[in-house]
Amino acid sequence: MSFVLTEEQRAIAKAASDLVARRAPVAHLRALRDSRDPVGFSREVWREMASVGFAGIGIPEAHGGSGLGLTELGLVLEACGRALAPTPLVSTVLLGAPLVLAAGDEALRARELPLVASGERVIALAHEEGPHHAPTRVTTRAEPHAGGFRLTGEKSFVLDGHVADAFVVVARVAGEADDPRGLALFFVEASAPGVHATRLHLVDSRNAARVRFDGVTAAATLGVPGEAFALLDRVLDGARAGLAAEMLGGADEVFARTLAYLKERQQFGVAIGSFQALQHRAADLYCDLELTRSVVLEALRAIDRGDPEAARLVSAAKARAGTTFSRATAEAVQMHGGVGVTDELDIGFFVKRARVADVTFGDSAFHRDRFARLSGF
Amino acid sequence: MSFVLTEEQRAIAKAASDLVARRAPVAHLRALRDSRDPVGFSREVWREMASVGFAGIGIPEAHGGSGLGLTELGLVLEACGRALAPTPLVSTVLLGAPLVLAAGDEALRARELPLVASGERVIALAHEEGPHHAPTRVTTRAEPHAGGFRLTGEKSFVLDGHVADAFVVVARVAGEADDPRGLALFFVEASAPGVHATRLHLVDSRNAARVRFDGVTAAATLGVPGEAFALLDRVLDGARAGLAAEMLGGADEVFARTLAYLKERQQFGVAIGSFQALQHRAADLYCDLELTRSVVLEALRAIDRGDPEAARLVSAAKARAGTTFSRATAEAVQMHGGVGVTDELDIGFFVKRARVADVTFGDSAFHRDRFARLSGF
Amino acid sequence: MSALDDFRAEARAWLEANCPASMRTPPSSDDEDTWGGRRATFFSDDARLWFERMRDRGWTAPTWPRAYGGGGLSEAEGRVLEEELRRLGCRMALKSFGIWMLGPVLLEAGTEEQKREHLTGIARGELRWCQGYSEPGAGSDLASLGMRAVREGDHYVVSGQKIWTSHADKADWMFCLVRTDPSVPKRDGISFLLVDMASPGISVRPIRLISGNSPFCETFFDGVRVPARNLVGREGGGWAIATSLLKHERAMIARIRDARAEAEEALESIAKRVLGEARGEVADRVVRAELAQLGIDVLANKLALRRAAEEVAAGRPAGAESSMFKYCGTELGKRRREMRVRLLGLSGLGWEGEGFTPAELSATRDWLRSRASSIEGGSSEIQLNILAKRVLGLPA
Amino acid sequence: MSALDDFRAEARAWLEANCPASMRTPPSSDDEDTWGGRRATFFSDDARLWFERMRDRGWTAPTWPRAYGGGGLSEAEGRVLEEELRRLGCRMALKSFGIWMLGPVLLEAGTEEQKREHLTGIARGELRWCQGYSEPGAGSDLASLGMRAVREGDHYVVSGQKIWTSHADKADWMFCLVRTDPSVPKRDGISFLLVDMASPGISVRPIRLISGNSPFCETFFDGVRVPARNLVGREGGGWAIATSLLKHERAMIARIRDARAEAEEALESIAKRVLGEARGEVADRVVRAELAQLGIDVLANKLALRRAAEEVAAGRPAGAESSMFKYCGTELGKRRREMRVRLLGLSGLGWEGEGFTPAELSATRDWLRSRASSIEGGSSEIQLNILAKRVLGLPA
Repeated sequence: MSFVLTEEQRAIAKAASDLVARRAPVAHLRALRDSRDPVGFSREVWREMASVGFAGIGIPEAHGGSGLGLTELGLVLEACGRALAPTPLVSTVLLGAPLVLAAGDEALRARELPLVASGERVIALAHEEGPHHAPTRVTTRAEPHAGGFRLTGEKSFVLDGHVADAFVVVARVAGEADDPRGLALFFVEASAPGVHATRLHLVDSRNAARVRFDGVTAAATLGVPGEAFALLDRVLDGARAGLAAEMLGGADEVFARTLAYLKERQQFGVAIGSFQALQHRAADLYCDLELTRSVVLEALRAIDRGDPEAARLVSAAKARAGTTFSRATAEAVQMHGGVGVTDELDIGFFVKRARVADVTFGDSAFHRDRFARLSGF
Repeated sequence: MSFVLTEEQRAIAKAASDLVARRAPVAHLRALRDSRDPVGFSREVWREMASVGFAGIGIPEAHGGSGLGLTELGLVLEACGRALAPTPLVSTVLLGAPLVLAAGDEALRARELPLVASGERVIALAHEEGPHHAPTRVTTRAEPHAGGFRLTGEKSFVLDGHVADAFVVVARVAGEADDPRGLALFFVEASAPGVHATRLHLVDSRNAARVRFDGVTAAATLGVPGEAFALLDRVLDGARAGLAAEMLGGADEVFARTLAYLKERQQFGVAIGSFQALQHRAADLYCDLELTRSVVLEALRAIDRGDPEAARLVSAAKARAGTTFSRATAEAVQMHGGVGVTDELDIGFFVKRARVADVTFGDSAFHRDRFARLSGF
Repeated sequence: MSALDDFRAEARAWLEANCPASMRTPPSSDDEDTWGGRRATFFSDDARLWFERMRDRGWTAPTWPRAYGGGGLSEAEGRVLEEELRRLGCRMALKSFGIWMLGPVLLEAGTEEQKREHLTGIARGELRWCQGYSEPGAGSDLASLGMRAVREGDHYVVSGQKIWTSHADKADWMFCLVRTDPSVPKRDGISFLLVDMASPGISVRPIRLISGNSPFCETFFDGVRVPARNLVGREGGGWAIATSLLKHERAMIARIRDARAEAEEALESIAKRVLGEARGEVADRVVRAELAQLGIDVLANKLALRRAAEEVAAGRPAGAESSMFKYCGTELGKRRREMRVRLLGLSGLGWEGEGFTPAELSATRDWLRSRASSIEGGSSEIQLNILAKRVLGLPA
Repeated sequence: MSALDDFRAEARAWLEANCPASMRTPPSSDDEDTWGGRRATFFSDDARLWFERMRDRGWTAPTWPRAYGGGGLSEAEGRVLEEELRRLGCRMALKSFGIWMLGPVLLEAGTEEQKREHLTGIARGELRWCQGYSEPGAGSDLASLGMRAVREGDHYVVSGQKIWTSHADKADWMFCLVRTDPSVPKRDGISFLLVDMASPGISVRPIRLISGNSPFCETFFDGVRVPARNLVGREGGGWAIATSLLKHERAMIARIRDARAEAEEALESIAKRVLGEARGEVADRVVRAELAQLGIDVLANKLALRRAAEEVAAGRPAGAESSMFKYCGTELGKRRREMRVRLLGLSGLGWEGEGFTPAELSATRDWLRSRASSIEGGSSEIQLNILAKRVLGLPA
């Protein structure tokens, strides 16, 4: 009965949505945007989330975490998605920490993971180099140097890159761009000489940066150099599924707001929700959402149970989350009419987040292609 | 003012639709189907159409035709499309005759074209070999023999193939399948030894056959052997545009029937055409039809004026005609409800014709691809 | 080991031992189905054997009481049995509108006498039933039906017409909706009646569909006398019975179509065969992307069905979601059938005769037949209306 | 050579000689437009020169009578001039709601006094006008507008609020709809009024859109006194004027968007640049197929527009088809903008600042801005309603 939440899971979902409603509703993101906040999220809110255990999901209890799975993290992400709450959950909890956990040595894990779990540390993944997600398209070079490695290259899209305390950097020790062999992972302190991060101001007001590595000495090597791709893709799948859960939350919320508006807004003497053309579009969108919800939830669970089908389910989930979220926001704008395109209403924030989230870790087209490949056609 | 019909064109359109309404309404096709008519169209009706000049459009007056253009033929095809009237217009007037006219010697033209114009002769094009339209995918071989050529191969889809008096056969004198070079056109009498035609019973109850050529001696060679592709593709474009006009007529008619039903059928105490969800779908389909009509008409005119953009317009027209006709029939079925799927109503005939017509001479996907190529991307 | 595990082991062993090998493959056409009835026919000896063994164990209607010919299983045991049947790929031993639709209604709303008279015959496949709901003037607006039943002493006299009656030409009995009172609001004047198809005054005409012959019929009633004891529920109480029954019908439509689909060649393999392969992938990238989207949507729909089933099993009340599955399932089915003929190109245009394989001809017929799926059992538009109002709470 | 050919030659020669080179390229942003008015600004000296030359020839309003500052051209000459302007790629010398929307209304329904008072100033770009139609409670249901105008002697006193007033913050005058009689059916109590924006009691607040700053404003009226001679048509006769004017607006929206699109890099070339090329074709076949579909639809829409224009020119009455073009044009525009950001991927996510080119930042803003296009000027739903009822004749 994997789809039915346990007592514990229900408690986590409720705690997450209560905390988000209290500390990080959409107005929170709006305020950060309007004040041009240099950090881009609230460290205070993040510490509070950490204090109830959200930053430590996926981190073993021995390292200060809760040892829970992606299914539980998905509930937190869904709640954040409803409010578009900006946090380092994706950059750090879905990417940085799992990579350190899976491939760092004991000393690194013992030092970094408790700091992540307590909300004190942001560890970003520096991976993407082009305008489209291409996991193996890496030209950043890692050259042997003084018993370790020196990294040179530029990363185009690093989530939380300008506020990260450290990076996991994907670089190439061998092969040409697009070769899955020859990739390696390195741990790099943000303060290391030669690290240059430039903040990007994205349409969704969330954090991303362009990061250049100019002959930067890596603090540690994660795993076996040249053989990093399998691990990287597995961790990316967790992030894709987690992001899909966030997107599901966003789609759900923007649909709920649209339904409320359809019931409340009067035109021609009746609520506009009584117009059949809008009813049918809303009902069809409801079905779309329910199907997407089912495949997102299953993808998270499949990863948790180590299902060999997990990657295929993740691509199905990310592809559908992309189209459903985008469609839900398009209908939200159109059904809200004029006010829907004003900045005063929150709808636009969802429109923008849907776009960025679709592109992040592979858009719907990328994942349709990957789904086909993993399905053997 | 090329979109506005001239006096003469209006007269042709009216004559065509009167004749079709009188002699070949949908009931005519139904009767041919139910009686398992061995010919598949009415020779009598065809002679009557020829007597008012429809079989001779495109044939010079010197050869018994009217010398009119594709724009005029499009009007006749559109009228036939409305009634799904089965005639040799596509096989013979759009394909066989233009090929003879363009590449036959004077003797052949003088013998064949007057017979076509008088409705006495069916000349089919034997071209397609596979399950999808692929103009250069020809493996039928033509080997020099006694000063002429001997043809060997099988054609998968020859319109009017089982009732044709003669064939224009596409065969290869050089090169491999898919090479546009090396193709040649031959004139073959249906009675020639080694010609084996097997009628295919298609879903739309229209004529097609599989035709095998077993070392058949060609009666004549059309044009320069090995260099036939440019001519073939040009004539195919005429057929594609003409077929698109037929499809436009079909889409128009099935939409008109649907509108009438929406106004007449009562459910829940009102005409179902008053339901807004159906209204919006109908209005959107109306726009779809109007756009398709515009591009189909322009494609016909572009061919007539020798516009270098003609091929691109033809592909745009055929692609849109395919999707619009298919969509118009799908909505027709759904909006008619239960009766729409009964054989008793005519709607099903349109559904079936839409499918076959889409596949004929390249489906929408084929023409999207061709449009992109011709547009330089 | 729990009692349920015991039951599972026992059921599995029995099925392994008793289901003939040929009954463990999906049927390749509707002709292979077993429907029972007075004029029962069997596609093969295995089909008869499989039917008789299941019938004798009461597993044609597993959760019905033994007293009425059922298997006496609990709901939980019934689910286990279904799982084991699916695991082994067993065909349905008996298809029956009586078991799927009428039985649950009689168990709920029938009198003891009605149950005794009808249920055993249904469960044992001795009588075949059909459903008389739709009328020419009452399609989506079912409640406006007009077939009259006038009480005369201890009989009703029924006159009028039904349409879309599946297998009416082969059925022994019909359960149907009739208008017993035209003077009250339309939903209040409807009654639920059981009619012996052998009664004088009934005539049946099969309906030809755009896909060819069909199981559907028009049924005409001309002064047909029906004993009053064949009224189920109270006079005028038919509408509530009808709507509860429609839910069973929606679920059934989804289930039956799925079984047929399993026998078909996968779209991906058709695509590779017809359009070619490149490095093990469908060579046409555009078609491949469409197949991927379809595959993802089919997967999502399957997971949504499973999620709903798990939630119901966990105690959440089943709601109007059957409308969602009816809608999504039939629309997906149409897409799949459309895609199949598109992939086949010229080979997907055959109607009959030489030049096409049986699978190709089925592709054409199935494609056309699928067009009716979003109309029958409540059109897509009706399902969207239900979702908008009952699930989303949008105003009328 | 006909008189029209003479005119064409003459117009062409004049334009060649008088349109500055920089005015023959499409504008790359809205900031480059010339709008005139008391506080007129010009993007460049060429823009001012071009405006002044066209104004002095009366070609800012070519078909208006010379007496009112127009060019005195016939309809046929006007079309020729438009063709020649398009051939040369000339920018609009003066953008003006006064010319596009108010002028035609005044010419039709204005008094001689009103024409003399306003038309010349409009044609010469001396006064800039804005349109006060929508209100917060009256969007798609425009006729339910509530801004009150109460007659007091030879003035109306106007109170209420307008929204979506383009350039209200820069306009000198507003033409607007007001409710003069709340006691009659809603369409009968509406009047059409001209208001000097300098009148005491008017305040304006710009609206920020999801795409950033916008020309739209909210306009508040608090006891604004408007001379009664500024009523156009009769009191209560505003609705007919309003609907005739809406047609001009729909046509205008389509025209303006088109000009902007010409300055953008073609989608096909973005696709090749970002996704790579193979044998001169877009390497990603799936994207390529989508681009082809979009290209075909844009072409079909363009041909449909041309066909409609030719039919009108041939004497067929212009009908509700403007709704079709408004609907199709804006939906196509949205698809094109969506496709552009999709092609750009991460580069299509920029809002401001470093890391993005100006073209990339425009792509984001244009994409967001395009979302409003299917709402403003009558939403897509309203256009579909109009088509269903007026063109298809479906029942209400």
